[in-house]
Amino acid sequence: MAPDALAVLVFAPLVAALAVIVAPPRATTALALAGIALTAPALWVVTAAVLGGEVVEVALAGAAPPLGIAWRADGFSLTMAWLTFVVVAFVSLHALASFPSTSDAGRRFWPMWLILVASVYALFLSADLFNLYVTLELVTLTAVAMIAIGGAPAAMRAAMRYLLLGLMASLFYLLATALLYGQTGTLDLYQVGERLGEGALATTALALMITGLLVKSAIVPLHVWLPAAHGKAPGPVSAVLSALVVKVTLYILIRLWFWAGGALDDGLAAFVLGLLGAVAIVYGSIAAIVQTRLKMLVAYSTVAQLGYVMLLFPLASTAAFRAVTFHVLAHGVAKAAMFLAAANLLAALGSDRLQRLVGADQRYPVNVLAFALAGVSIMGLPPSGGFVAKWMLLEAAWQSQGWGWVAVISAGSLLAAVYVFRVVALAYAQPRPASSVRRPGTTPRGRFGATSVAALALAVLAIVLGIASAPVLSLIDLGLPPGMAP
Amino acid sequence: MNGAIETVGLVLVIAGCVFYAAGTIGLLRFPDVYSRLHALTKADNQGLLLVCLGLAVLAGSVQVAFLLIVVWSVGLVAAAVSAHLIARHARHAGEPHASRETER
Amino acid sequence: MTATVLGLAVVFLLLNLLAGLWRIGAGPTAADRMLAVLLFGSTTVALLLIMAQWLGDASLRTVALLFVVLATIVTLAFVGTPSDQERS
Amino acid sequence: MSTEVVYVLAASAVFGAGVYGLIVANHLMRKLLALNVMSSAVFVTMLTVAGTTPEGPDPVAQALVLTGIVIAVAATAFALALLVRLVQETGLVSLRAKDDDGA
Amino acid sequence: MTVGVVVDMMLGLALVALSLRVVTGGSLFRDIVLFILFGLLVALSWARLGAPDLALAEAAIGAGLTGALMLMAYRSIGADTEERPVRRRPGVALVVAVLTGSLVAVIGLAALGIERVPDAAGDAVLEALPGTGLGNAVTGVLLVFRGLDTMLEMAVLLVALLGAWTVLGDARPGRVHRVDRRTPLVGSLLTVVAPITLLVAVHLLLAGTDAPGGAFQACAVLTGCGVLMVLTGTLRPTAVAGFATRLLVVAGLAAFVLVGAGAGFVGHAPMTLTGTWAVYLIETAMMLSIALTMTLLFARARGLRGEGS
Repeated sequence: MAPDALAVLVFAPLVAALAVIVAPPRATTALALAGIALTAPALWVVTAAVLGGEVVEVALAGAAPPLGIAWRADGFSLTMAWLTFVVVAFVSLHALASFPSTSDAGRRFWPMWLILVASVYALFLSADLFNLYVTLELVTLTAVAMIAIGGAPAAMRAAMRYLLLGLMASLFYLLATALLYGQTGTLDLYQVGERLGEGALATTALALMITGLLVKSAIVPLHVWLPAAHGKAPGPVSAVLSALVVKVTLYILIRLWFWAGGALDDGLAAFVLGLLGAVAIVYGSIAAIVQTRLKMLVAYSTVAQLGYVMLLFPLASTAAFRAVTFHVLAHGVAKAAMFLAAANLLAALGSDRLQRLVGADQRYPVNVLAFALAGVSIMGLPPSGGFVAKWMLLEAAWQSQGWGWVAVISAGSLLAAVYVFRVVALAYAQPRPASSVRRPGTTPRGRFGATSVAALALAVLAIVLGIASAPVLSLIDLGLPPGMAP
Repeated sequence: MNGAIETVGLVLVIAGCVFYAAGTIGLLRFPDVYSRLHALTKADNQGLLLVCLGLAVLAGSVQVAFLLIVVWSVGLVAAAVSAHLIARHARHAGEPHASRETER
Repeated sequence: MTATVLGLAVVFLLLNLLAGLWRIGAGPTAADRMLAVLLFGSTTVALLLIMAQWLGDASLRTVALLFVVLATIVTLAFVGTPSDQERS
Repeated sequence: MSTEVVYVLAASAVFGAGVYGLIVANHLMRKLLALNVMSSAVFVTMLTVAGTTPEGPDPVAQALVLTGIVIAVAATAFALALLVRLVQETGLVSLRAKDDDGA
Repeated sequence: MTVGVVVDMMLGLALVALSLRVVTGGSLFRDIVLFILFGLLVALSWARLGAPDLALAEAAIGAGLTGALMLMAYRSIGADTEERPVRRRPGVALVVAVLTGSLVAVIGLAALGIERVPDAAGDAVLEALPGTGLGNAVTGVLLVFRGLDTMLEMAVLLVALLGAWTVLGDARPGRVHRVDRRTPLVGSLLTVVAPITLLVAVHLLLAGTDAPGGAFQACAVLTGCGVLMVLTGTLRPTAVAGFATRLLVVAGLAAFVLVGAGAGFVGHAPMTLTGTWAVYLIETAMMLSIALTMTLLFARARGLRGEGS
């Protein structure tokens, strides 16, 4: 039962994508929603099995590794799969309005969207180095194509830069895969971990692989592609890029490090990765503070928030793992909400210059509220999911007496407060009489449509995640790396 | 006997290589694009024919010989068309003939 | 003996092919460069055929067949390239 | 010196050349050429380090390379389409110019 | 040192020299041509390494198709965008060169130290192959043991096409600079080459299950045929993807999905191919999809229609 459910996760969106391409446009909405909705019961089935204490595993085509590829779902991959489902479901709701299936843009959007969903699920299930490469390429190409969907030159330049760096990163990853296969004779991540001894080869291969993954995860200083790509993409695409696409490579990185990376298990490499994270937090936050455009601000905020994930490597404790995984969830939901709200405001105001936001709450209260709620989580204020994550991370850093990390985490929250409050304060500011006159050409759209509901729902979820964190954490506890006790 | 056949095959292959070398020398040394084209295409096709013949003798199998003939004849068509198109292209682009310039 | 001669033929044809590189570098016209590609094409076919005999790998003959079928396409893709800007 | 050693060394040099070109080149199409050169190097490395079985090179490595070649050409084709459109829209063939900040 | 190693060293040196030239050179057109030659040398290297499957794919797809795509794109963006010599600070290039040089040394040294393990996946494949009914280990890996990779690879190809359609925007399909057909040679070429390519494609497809060949190579030949017909104007690009085109484009992935997911319903693990019929179905569908997708990518078109229709 549960192994078949894994197949549904990948095949349902994929079949929907194919059907959408072939079928007439009027069937698109139903097919797409069906493809995404079908993954929910499948996720329930797998979750039930995992909560029952088993790791759901299936050898595809009956060929167990090293002969073939295995899908494997533990608490960690399942947490990520749930994040995928939640974000995708709500962003799809937004996309129904912003990419109507009968429009030109909609016809291009939906097949790629569904393939992206299928490939992200496939990535979280896969434990095979080469299969991960293929899914990564699929995710990258789809993401790039979707950034360019609007057709604006700026978006296409951003897409091009992302594509070039993404392809380069993939090749680094693939070269490392080649070396690891030569050395160990297997591509299965866990078997590689068992067979790979220490030595120059292991260090080289893992270093290459990590470099590639860091580029794709936009960790400072390899982040140059991210702000433009996320800032210039259409709203739903930005949301899913920040919430999911940059996380998939971090997921692989964590898997690699804690499940297969015995060879790199020394303090220096971990410290360097943590240091990159710390730099990312500070740099990204400051860059976000000085932005003049809302979506670019949100994009730089992503650069900063990704930094927290990197702190896992030096801390390397159960507490840190739980905290970081929870942070990925909380940030994913909150950032999706933020990007959707920002996109709605951009569509309504005709520009996302921050000055134009003055008094926005009176005309677009739902979207401003969504942005503010999501901001609460990004800043890490109670009772949000972001608060729980950052509190746990602080505790983890405190326990291991990493005072430097403690300082960075606290500073990051303060800086986040600055850029979030900057936006919120503008939006709630009393407009001067002159500027309250609606400018010609701005539409009242997004007042309380599906687009606003999607943003608000995700934002509320980001808060609820903090209140109801216990069940999520118990799921995370079932996916702890080997050697970490709950 | 066997040795004699092998020798014949090898000689044919070597002769083919010599034609190839002639074609390359033509490509490198001839003064304009048309004469280079002429030298290269002709010599290389002859070379391919000799190589194919030699290899057919060496392989001593009808199947292989048939395949080699197919390869050569398709190669002939392809080379003819390619050379023709390149020459037309060069002509449309107005590439000069070296000979006419020297005549003047 | 046969193997050695065939191997030497491969070396010879490879040298031949590398000599053609000079024409690509020197040009002067785009047509000249495509000529060098023609040289590479026909020489590679011969190389593959000889290697099939030399290494005893019959499937290399299929490669040669495929190669010769596809060789024209690159030329066709080239024809029409604005050649006048191509003098270097 | 064996065959494998020669190709491993050549492939790593080619990979380095590709990385160099990708970073230093200006023209987007040359960057794509560099990427393709890099991928060829990765494929050669993949096959040579995987070693051989009694029936020729490791079949898994061969299959991976075949898959990789198709993925590489697909990515290149898409990148070229994007490049052509980009040039049509902006007239620029490189990304060096200052990012336009238009909404 | 044997003759073989001499050949290897020549090929290796030429590969390095060509790659350096390609990434640093001055004339883009020349370097695209050099890149095609680089691909040819890689194909010869595969032949030397005993991998004719790869030689086929590399010559057809790696060198031929990629090179043709590059040449077409080069023509589309026009020669007026020819790269201007950049006034680059030589220091930067030097630093990058030193860094990549050390990268090369590290990778090379690491790769040289690799010793093949006795129980690699490749050995497992050779052991398990007789159970599949296939004669060719590579086909076995691609379709049976690692079918998921191949399925997702088809998805990559589909996304590349969808992405190309996206960036094509509402613009008319790319004007393919066609060859003038009035020249009689091209017409006769078509009458000769088109049937031959079809024959070769079918031959490769059928031979693939036990000898080198198979879907990828067959599709390369078919793609060549399609590209040829686009170039000579027999097929013309259109701005609309008709139903048949869309159906054919997804056919390869769809066949994989149907067989792979269908296996779950009849009690097998997902992605199990339940018979030789499945192999042929998937290979045929893949061949048609890949060939059409590549031709469309080449023509930068949403659809194709025959001449005159």
